[in-house]
Amino acid sequence: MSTLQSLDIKRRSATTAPSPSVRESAEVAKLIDISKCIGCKACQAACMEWNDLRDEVGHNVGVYDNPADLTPASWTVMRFNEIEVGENLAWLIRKDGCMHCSEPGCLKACPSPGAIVQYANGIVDFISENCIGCGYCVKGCPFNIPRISARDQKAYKCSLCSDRVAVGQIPACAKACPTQAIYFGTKTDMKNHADGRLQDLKSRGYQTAALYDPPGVGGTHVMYVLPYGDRPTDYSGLPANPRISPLVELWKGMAKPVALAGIGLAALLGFFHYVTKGPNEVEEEDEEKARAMADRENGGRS
Amino acid sequence: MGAMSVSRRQFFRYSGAALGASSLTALGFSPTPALAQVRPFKLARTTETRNTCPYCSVSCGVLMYSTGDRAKNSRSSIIHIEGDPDHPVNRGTLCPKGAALLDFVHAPTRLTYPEYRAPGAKEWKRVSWDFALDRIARLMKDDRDKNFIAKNQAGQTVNRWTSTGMLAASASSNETAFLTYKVVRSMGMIVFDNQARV
Amino acid sequence: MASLAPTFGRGAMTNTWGDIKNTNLVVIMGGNAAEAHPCGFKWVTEAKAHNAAKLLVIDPRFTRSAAVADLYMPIRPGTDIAFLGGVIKYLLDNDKIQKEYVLNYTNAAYIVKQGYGFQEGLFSGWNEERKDYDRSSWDYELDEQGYVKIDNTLTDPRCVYQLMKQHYSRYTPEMVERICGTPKDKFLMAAQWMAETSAPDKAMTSMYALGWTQHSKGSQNIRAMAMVQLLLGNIGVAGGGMNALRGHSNIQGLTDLGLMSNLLPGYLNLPVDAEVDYATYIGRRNFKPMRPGQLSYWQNYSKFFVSFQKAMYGKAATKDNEFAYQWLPKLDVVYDVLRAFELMHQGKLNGYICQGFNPLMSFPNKAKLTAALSKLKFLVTIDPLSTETSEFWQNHGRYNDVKPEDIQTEVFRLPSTCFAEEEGSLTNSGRWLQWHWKGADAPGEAREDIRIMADIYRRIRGLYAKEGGTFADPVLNLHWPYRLPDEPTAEEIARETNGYVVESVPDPNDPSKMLLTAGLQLDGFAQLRDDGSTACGCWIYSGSFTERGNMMARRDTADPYDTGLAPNWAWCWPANRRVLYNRASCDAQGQPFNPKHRLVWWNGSRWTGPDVPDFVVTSKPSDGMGPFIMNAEGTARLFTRGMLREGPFPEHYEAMEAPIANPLHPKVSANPVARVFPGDRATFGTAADFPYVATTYRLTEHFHYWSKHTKINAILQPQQFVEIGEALAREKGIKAGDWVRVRSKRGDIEAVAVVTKRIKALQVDGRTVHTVGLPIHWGFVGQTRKGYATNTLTPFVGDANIETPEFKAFLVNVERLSAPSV
Amino acid sequence: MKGGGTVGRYTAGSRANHWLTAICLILLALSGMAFFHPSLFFLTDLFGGGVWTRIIHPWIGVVLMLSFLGLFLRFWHHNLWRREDSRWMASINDVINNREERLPEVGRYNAGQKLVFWLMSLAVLLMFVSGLVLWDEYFAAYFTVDQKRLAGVLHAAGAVLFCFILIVHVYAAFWVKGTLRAMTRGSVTGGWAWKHHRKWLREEIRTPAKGTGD
Repeated sequence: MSTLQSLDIKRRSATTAPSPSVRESAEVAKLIDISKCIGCKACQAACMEWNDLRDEVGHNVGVYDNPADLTPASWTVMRFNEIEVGENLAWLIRKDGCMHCSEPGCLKACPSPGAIVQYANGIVDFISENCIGCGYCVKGCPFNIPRISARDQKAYKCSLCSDRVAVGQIPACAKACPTQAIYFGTKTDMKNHADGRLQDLKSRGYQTAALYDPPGVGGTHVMYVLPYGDRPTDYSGLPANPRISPLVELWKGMAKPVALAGIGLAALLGFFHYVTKGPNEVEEEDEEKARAMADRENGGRS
Repeated sequence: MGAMSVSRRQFFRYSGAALGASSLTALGFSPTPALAQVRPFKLARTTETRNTCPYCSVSCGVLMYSTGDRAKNSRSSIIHIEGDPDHPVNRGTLCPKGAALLDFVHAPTRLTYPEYRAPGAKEWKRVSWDFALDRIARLMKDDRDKNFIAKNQAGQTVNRWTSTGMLAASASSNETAFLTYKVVRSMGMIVFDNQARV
Repeated sequence: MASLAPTFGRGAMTNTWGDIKNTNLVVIMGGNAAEAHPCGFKWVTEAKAHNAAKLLVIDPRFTRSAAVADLYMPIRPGTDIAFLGGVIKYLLDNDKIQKEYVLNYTNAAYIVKQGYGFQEGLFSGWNEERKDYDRSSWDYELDEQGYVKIDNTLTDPRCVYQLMKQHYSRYTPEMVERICGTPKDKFLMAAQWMAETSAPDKAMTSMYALGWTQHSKGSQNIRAMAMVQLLLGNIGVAGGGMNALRGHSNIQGLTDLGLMSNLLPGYLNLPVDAEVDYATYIGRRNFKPMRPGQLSYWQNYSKFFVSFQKAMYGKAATKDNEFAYQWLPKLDVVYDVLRAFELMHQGKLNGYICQGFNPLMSFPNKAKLTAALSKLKFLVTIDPLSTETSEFWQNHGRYNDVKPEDIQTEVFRLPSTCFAEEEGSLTNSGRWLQWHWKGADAPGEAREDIRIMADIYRRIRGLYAKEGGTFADPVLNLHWPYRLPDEPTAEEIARETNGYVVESVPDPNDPSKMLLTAGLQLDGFAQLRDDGSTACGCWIYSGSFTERGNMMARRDTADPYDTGLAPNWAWCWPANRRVLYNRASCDAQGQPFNPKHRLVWWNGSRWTGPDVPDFVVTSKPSDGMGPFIMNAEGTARLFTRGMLREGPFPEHYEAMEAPIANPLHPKVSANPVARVFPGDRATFGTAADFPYVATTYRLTEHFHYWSKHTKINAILQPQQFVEIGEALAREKGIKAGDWVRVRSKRGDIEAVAVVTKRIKALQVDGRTVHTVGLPIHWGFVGQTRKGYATNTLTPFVGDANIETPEFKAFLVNVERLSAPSV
Repeated sequence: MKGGGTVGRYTAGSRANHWLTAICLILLALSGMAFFHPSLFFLTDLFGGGVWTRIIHPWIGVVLMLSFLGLFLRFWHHNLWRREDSRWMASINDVINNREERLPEVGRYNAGQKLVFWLMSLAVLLMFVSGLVLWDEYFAAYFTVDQKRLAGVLHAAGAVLFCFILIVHVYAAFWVKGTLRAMTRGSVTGGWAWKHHRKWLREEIRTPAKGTGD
């Protein structure tokens, strides 16, 4: 059953050598069309069911959102926000979960080789057995997605149902969605489909409707059709211009090899100092001078 | 699964040699961790059965996946339910109730044996089917025999039984419904309704 | 459904789920399809995406249907007739009706009897003493041959069209705003959108559910929209119709099969006391056509009835014993669920069986229900899950505060299988009978419902056989042709429901051939006979299991005309017709009004098309047969004669508990004939004590009281809450997440407050009216957090025709709590 | 100065304290470097794998913090900056080129050692605080993600600083022969003291009671 090697890996966390990536595969994408979403949470149910996850039975905290946030056992949640647009009410409902960035911050931050991989089809997957539970992925993610389990201290998030996609099925959430608000296919097809949706929305008066495929993270493999494309943050805090934090870039970027080289250089400097300047040794005459000093100071007491 | 984890462990066998390697490693030698491997498709050898969602009247088609191949010595257990893509109405989709049907099948509050509560009792008592059905049959017959109305005050034949009633299930099959109808009406029961009114 | 049958002839969703994609305008009013029927709602999104359709949502709350609507407007709960009456007036005033359709396919031109009238909230024939109508004046004027007089110019002041115009003249946009609280400009926009579909090639679909039925005038709510749809010419056409979205998976099937106090399978009626013999019974059901050349299909009533009796009693039903007519119980009154619990409450019911039903949570006024159940001698529940009803005697703290020792009811709880563990058919809202298969064995000792019912019957029969007893004949002679009498199979019963030939019938044209051969399955209801040679459990299901096999198990997905009908998937009653009255999609010459979305058409020699014509296939258009073949008129009824108890036209009445008096006629404020038991009058509150309107509803995350047993759904919506608009919340100092108590005259519940912009305060009749939203799904067993039965609050009052309780509009008060009591 | 020609420099307690700190630092460096760069991840095997390394590393940090605190309390007063330290620093070229005779007389610690001491103290504090912010197992809820990101950068920067100091410190001990025994045996030869810490030697001779060092 085991695949002894996988040839569709684009990136692996904490791996400097190239990953096997000779096999070509089309990039996939999940398109979440908010204009069609009725917030029914079928995606949440299907996600839990397929991935064998059961979160705690929580509380109502005064809103429809439940579970109230992503958790290690809730890889996707619907977020509800009521806003007034002119005299009309808009109930903005967004399915939150991993965006499967083309340039994933989690993967960049992860120190454990192969704990996070990006397949050639664009899916960013956590390989939990390699996860060491450090939580760096949480810090790397510009969308605040990964969650660390209190039970096993490992990071969890949406896998885009990589197991289903691998056998030619679509993710559980996309399959369940009653209104095709979640659509799944190649990224090219999804972008084409989104064009049609945007035209329809504009014809219905949503002049600012837009596709959310943020370039700051190289684009994403989960995209949104936003009816109010000019105000993404109204969709329960969808970042307007997400990018990997500059701090993380610094921390996980060039700083590392440079620092490592610096340290190596320092060690090397020491070595060459030693071989050129030689050791700083105490001569017998120094000992004598010391004894002389002792005698002088103590007046021969010792 | 088991086989896979063994082979992954083999990948981890970079063992003592790596421990000894020190500065060389910094120069670019990197150990080989387990390569990426997605979770195996969990339905690979399950048995598929077609059914209809029991909740609302959209009546979405569902596919139920159960363990085992119905061999004599295997007891099937449903492990997954998803939408039937062939179904012309739901086309494979399901709502949050339908997508969670698995938890209905395996709900901890599923009843698994007949129970009886005696008058004034505070708890249930587990009973046999025979006990329950004999007692029910006796209570029904006695009530019918005692309270059956053959004629009304005007002397018209009415043949009705109004002192025992029944509510029929709105999610039971047509076949259950028709059999229930036959049983109930043959006894002249008339306090009889279903969920249609609510 | 009791409003669709009087209007169109059959009580069922006219179109089908997939057909909704063909519409131009979806109106969701009296329902919340996105939340209650998400996968059906898919076809709304398809219509929007691929047919440029618009979605209009009219609801007291901004629902998840509204979240994706093109236009939403609020309405005060319980004022739908005022709104729709306003629409009718708009259509008539602006002449936005589909004239050819209205003239030919409705009774608009029919002349109504002298004596019919309407004044001060009451129709003619009101009897103040009996608090009921004499409905004899609500009928047509007949000519010498017994046919209805008509005026095709629609100018006669006594014609239905003119009477309707006069009746709705009071429903001005200003009056609509005053009653409903819907801003006038929004109302006019809705009316205009609807009016646009009066074009022959445009269709509007009405999707509704319990938001219309759960009122003291629920049937008339639906009637009002049915009239709008008839005026617009939207019945029988692709993308049109009155789409009653039934709640449960087989509520349609159970109704079709007549599992109601007053019904026999296939919408035949149980006889009443006065129908002392078969001749009297059938004599009242001759359904003579009221216009020349009409089919009036109910003329075949005796064939359906006799075949049913043969299915029930087999050889014991003979011509000589009136086909066992006297073995049927006769009705004095309708023993609906409200009456059942009223009788129970009075101590007049000794035993009660709940098969897959949880009345303690489902019916109004939980306190009364508990008191009623406590008076039973025995209660039997048959369910796959533990229900509140089965544990009504158990103390669950404040959630079910009873003393078990005081309750003398014997309770039996029998475990049944769930859908996954049995086979059989379910009838969906679109009248499709779909077969399903067993996937696993039931847990523990749980048994199939069929087996449980068979076993109960067999034991009772055994007792009668052994001991004798009162009127044992029907019990002893019930036809029981199953190979294993204790365990009938679903297939055996399905064959019985379809019907079979009892005695061979020779072909009258060729005696060497057989028209019907004994022992074979029937092909359809056209073969039924009233001489005892055929047996059929439910005539409308005839054709579902024929000699060709189980038609309900068909899985052909082909849809050659892309109509969304999937004609060879499963099987649909009647006769596999997917869109009812589809003849009305064509003009008088038999050509489709909308060539883009064709269902049937006349090809010069016969009716044909992707759907099975709901018509006599050889009836030429020039024959003038009307498309509503079940009605004696052949047309649909704008004016329903005496078929509904409130009157032939829907009139706005306030809910039994309402914040204002009816502005149209304050003296007759509420429905004068609503189902109210005298003892319950004292449990109705007034606006002085209970100033806010409450409405109960489902959430998409849950299904009634079942899904709280499933972990996933419990996670998705774990705890009871109530929804309060921002304005009321400000007034009461309530913040989101606070605990509140909601109180009605009948009790109180506590829950977490969800404060929302989605429920607006409305200006009604010069004052501000707040609405409080009450989701229903919590109880004291299951996986969710414990909660109160919302029906602790609801009033014990029902619709006048179908006795549906008024869950959608009643009065409450709200207060903030610092902490819950438990 | 004892008759054998040695001077006591560190007590047994100080030596133990130093070596505990040193062991912690080495372990922290090894485990930290494992996370610092993928090429060093193999070092996690020294600790029982990645997960164990992640679990152990912060706890070693806690031990280090306490241990270092001991060192700090012992030695901080020897490391106060004096005027001659600045002059010594000015002549760093002579230090590197083994021309000690040109340097001013040095007390117990020279300016380089003092610098190591203070930088070390600073680095330990920085590493401890930033490490705490990164220690999700117990403190995830107390800090924002941006604080954690900053902590990540600081922790990494601190680690690099640590490595530099460590290299200087260790190399100095190796380069200046006779130094190591101060931390192994507790004493140095008189000649070593005369050559490198003449002022201190003088003080030691004058107050022999202190001759065991501290």
